[in-house]
Amino acid sequence: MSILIDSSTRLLVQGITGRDGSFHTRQMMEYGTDVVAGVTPGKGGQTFEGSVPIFDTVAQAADRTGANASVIYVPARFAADAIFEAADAGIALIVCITEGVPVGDMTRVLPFVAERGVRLLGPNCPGAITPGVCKVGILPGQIVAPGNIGVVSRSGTLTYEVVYQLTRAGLGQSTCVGIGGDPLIGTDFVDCLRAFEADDDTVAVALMGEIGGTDEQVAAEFVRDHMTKPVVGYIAGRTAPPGRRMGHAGAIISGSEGTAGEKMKAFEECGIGVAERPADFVELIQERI
Amino acid sequence: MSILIDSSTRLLVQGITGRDGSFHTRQMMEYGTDVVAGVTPGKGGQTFEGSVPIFDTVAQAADRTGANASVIYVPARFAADAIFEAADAGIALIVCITEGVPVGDMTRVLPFVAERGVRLLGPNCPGAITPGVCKVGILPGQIVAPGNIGVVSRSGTLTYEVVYQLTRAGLGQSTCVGIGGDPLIGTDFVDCLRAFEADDDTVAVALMGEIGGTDEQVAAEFVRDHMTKPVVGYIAGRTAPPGRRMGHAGAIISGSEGTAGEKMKAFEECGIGVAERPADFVELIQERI
Amino acid sequence: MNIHEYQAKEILRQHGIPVPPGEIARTPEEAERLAREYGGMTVVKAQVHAGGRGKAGGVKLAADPAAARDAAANILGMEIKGLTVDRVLVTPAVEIRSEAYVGIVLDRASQRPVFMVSAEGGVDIEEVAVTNPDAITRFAVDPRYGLLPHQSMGLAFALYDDIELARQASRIISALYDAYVAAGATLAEVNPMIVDDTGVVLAIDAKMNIDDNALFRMPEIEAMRDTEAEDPAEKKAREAGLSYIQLDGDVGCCVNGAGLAMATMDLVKYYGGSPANFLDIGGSSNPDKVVAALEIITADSNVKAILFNIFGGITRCDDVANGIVEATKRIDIALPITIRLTGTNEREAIEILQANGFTAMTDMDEVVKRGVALAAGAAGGGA
Amino acid sequence: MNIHEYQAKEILRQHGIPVPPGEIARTPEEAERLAREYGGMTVVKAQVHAGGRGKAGGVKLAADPAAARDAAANILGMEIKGLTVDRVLVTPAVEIRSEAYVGIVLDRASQRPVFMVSAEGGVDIEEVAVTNPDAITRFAVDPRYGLLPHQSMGLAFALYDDIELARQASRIISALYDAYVAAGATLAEVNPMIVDDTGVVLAIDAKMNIDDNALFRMPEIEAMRDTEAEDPAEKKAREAGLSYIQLDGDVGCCVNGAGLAMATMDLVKYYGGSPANFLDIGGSSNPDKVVAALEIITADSNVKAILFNIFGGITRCDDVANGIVEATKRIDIALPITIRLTGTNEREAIEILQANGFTAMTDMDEVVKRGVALAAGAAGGGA
Repeated sequence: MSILIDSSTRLLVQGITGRDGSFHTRQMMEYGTDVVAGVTPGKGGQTFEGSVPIFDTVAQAADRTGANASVIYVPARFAADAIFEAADAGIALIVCITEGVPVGDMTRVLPFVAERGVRLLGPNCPGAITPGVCKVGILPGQIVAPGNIGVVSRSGTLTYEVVYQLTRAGLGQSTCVGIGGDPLIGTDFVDCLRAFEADDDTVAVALMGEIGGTDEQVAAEFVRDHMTKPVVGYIAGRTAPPGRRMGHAGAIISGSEGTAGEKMKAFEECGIGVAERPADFVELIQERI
Repeated sequence: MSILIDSSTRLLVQGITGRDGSFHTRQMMEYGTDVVAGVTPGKGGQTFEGSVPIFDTVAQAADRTGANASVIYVPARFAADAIFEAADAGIALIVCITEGVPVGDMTRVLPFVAERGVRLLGPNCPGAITPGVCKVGILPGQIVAPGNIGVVSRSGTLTYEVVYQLTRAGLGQSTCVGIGGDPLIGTDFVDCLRAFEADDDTVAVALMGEIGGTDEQVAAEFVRDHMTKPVVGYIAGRTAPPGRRMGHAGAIISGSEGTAGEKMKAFEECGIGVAERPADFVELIQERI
Repeated sequence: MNIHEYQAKEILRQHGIPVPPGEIARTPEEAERLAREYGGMTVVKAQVHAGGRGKAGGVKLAADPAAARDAAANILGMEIKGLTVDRVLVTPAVEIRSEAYVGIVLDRASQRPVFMVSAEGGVDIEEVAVTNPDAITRFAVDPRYGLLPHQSMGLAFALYDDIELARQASRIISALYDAYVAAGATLAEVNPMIVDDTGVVLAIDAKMNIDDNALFRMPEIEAMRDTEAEDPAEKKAREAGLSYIQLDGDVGCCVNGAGLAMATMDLVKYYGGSPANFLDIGGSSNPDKVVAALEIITADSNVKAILFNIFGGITRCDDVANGIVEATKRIDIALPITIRLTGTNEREAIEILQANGFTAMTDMDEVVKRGVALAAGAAGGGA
Repeated sequence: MNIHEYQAKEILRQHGIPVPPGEIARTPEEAERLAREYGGMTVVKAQVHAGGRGKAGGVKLAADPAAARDAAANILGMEIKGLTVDRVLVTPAVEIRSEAYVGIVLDRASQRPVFMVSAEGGVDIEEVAVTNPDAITRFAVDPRYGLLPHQSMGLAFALYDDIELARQASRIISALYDAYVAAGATLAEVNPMIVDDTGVVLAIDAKMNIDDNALFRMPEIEAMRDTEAEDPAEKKAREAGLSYIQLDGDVGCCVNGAGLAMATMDLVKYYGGSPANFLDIGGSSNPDKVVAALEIITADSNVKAILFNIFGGITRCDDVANGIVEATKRIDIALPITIRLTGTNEREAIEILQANGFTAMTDMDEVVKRGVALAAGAAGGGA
């Protein structure tokens, strides 16, 4: 029916009383997400919007409410600890929206979550949305529609652009996932592709990559070797100069590695439909399903 | 036929050119142990006793000689790093003889070896001997005899005493293992009991514990729940005063925990024959096999 | 963030790595004075955020103080890869017996810091990686345990057979890892690490890149930022909380989100145009950011048309619209502006823009086509 | 190794834990002077390696300098659990609003350092563990990651609901972990950690045990060793590389190996005797150690007979035999000695002993029976 999040997702919000946290929690609640708890140290005992209990620690929140997913809106300097805390409390899915987390912190966070079998999405990601069912993060609910196209992307607004075009063309989505633009992230393309391949309600996948690193190449090989469902891909940054960080910490061409050209070549070689423009997704997917 | 070590053991000696290392390497070679390599940084390219090649690093030694076990005789301040190095090089069994390793070092070493599935014996242990086949460590070869009694102990010379008496009474040993007297050790009683239970050539086990900690109680429960072979046990230190460290860093009664009395009670309750004196082992084992 | 060689060396010194002395000169006279203080041969090295300084003539050996002054006079003001040299490092020359490479870099694939060492030092390691990959020994550090002593010793033995040299190199490698972690670096490199004529191992060139996201922990490293070396437009963007990179095209782009910004640039190219910049106004809806963005874009004299591509999510389209109106009131913009807004508060935004004489569209391809055409002079301005 | 409260507090201070001031006085006059310096109420506390100081009268509140002098005069020279008090800590008294317990100890079962915290502070935590175990919150630290911020905060919330108090406590808990690791401790305890009348969280008593094996890394902590407080015989044993603990029996035991030494003591008891000591001469064969061991044993006036139990492995029996012969030449031993030697070079050892008028046996039970009998006066001396 979807990947990562569904109607059984019981969401906890870390940083629920902050500016971003409170805004997006309202949005998620309006969308129908089952927000069961919030965490802000020192505000334990209060409630958010009169209904969501707030706790001092994630352990207390998980213990009292049975939360099984957490979304993190705390400032960058506290984000790594927020992930550690959620993983320590046994939360199975952690979505870190926060941008600007030091990569040194992530080198310690990633083995920690891996040891516990916890799925981390992000950091610096827009989260995930299963249209009509559950929204975790900041993806705008009004542009998505239920359907059977899986969407996975390293970007935020570029994802909105593509999803918007898919929706207008009548191509609804099973789940849309933003994996984040940082060099070190918890869930990568392959994790999402594997999940979409196993998801009964996904028939094709739209993948938006960008310059930097080799995740798209690895994803292409995974598609070639392990996927039966069609995948259409796009790479942002073919006009980006080498050695410069294009906004996302991970979007940087190092030497000759990570260019859009080599990534699109890998797509082609591995049987992924290559979208030259975001607008190409609709036609390329329609041809394949 | 034995546990931990046998005729397929290809031994590497870390600290082979030191005073203790060279002495005991000669003893092990005389006993017939297949010593395939030595490691002393800066002496790579030399040989020990004209036949054993010496390397600068364990990685080189393992790579060139196929060593599958290592014994460590380096000074205490370098011992933890020696264990890390052997585990990093993929050595499957590491025996650390060195006494005086800081427990803080061991809190980092133990997860490191566990992550790699490496078996660590010690530190501060006499090693293991499979009579007539292979000796790794410092247990004196002349007091053991081939047979089918498994011996496991936290002590050194007390083990010699018991093994000596067993041998004189015609009770040969499958393998004798000294797990070491430190509070934090790699291989514990339960690991050895499980191996003896699975070993076709072991018919009974002699276990020598001492005051401090709760390893003997845990071992007793393991015997009750998982062992079919008879076990006879002894606890040293019933006259030891509480709060004082009796030589071994681990031999200390803390509050009311770790007394000889409670350990012997656990033995009795779990069906382990209780030796009042080292000399009792012979009769108690003979009654049970 | 890049820091200069002399700054990287200062960090390495603080971590106990043996580095020859050295000081910065901003004039030939200062260089002469420093060379006199050190005595003997010195090296005068351009301090600039660019590789290939040696090939560009930015590193010179000076036999005496007068030669150091001449070398500095020659190097100061020099342009290396588009950057003007405003300072040189003066350091005593060292007899070099052998050169090695030692570097540590964040590796995305293993998600760990990875050491690379090579006995072939003093050259471009990326070239060695291509021409002679076996000459490089790699090791990924497990950040849970840090760099263990035997691991740094193993790397050192890959460089030197001699135990004394290996021990010195091992200490440098360990200290380099400590410096890398403490500074929040994504790259730390000693190239070359040398053995001098007395058998001492020394770091004689150093490079570090710092993770911008880690700078909040280290004000002393943030203070090393060379704002003089920074492009003024990029500096202004950074201070306004924008992400901006100048390119050499003529279509000024103003987009929310890095991925969409790159996709917009790519689409400009796709439709035959040439993007003047990457500019991400981020997720916030602050009109001041729009004003700053327009100021930066219009300051680039190459720009012939300005193109907005906004997909409202967190960013509210009406805020961006207000920002555009506000900016055109504050600054005099002679360039044509074409605007696409979709998403949150799209309708309000279009009303605001129309009330102020702008036209706006909702399709990305349409706006990019129009922006390219405007820059090419084929259509009138939008304002 | 145990260190005193004032020494532990100094370590905690170095790690940024708020601890009230305090200094050591060895005379009542010094205590009076310190109390005058601090002004107001002071506390005078015996510094001695024993628990239960309060109950024993070793901690006194003093209203003024004269009272501090009287308190010190009272406490100095006092015996607490067999140890003489030779110094007191003088520290300003603090208004206490609430008391908590914070401790970290090496846990053998989890193989990790384990925190224990309880809002019931100022009392014996082992008692709380028995009477009200739910009042204690435990947490095992993963040494690969260290104590993470949320973990210390979680422990702090177990003590205080108030966020300001929790933040202060969290900082103390983090710093206590750092101190524990840096000092190579096996136990570090703040009991009580208090909230004073101004809402400040303070450590007003502290205890640390240091891993002897880690002392080589920290000469500054080794220097804290209170050799005056140490039993002279145990000090001498430590300096000679022996492991010795004095008991109150009359059979002096000299054994190689800790396990065999305990087994020998146990066997003395089994045969109706009473061991005078634990003594492990270790794995070495140095005759000097045997001499030192005999000097220590004979200095204990309770000892009526001396019993050697040596199982040669690394230890060579002939070396021990030589040591016994050597020792009896150097010092005049009036006590009967009975000897058992087995293992490496057993035959040579027995020849050496017989040539010097000793008898020796090879069975452990036999030698212990004889030692017990000798101490009981039922048999003649062995020498």
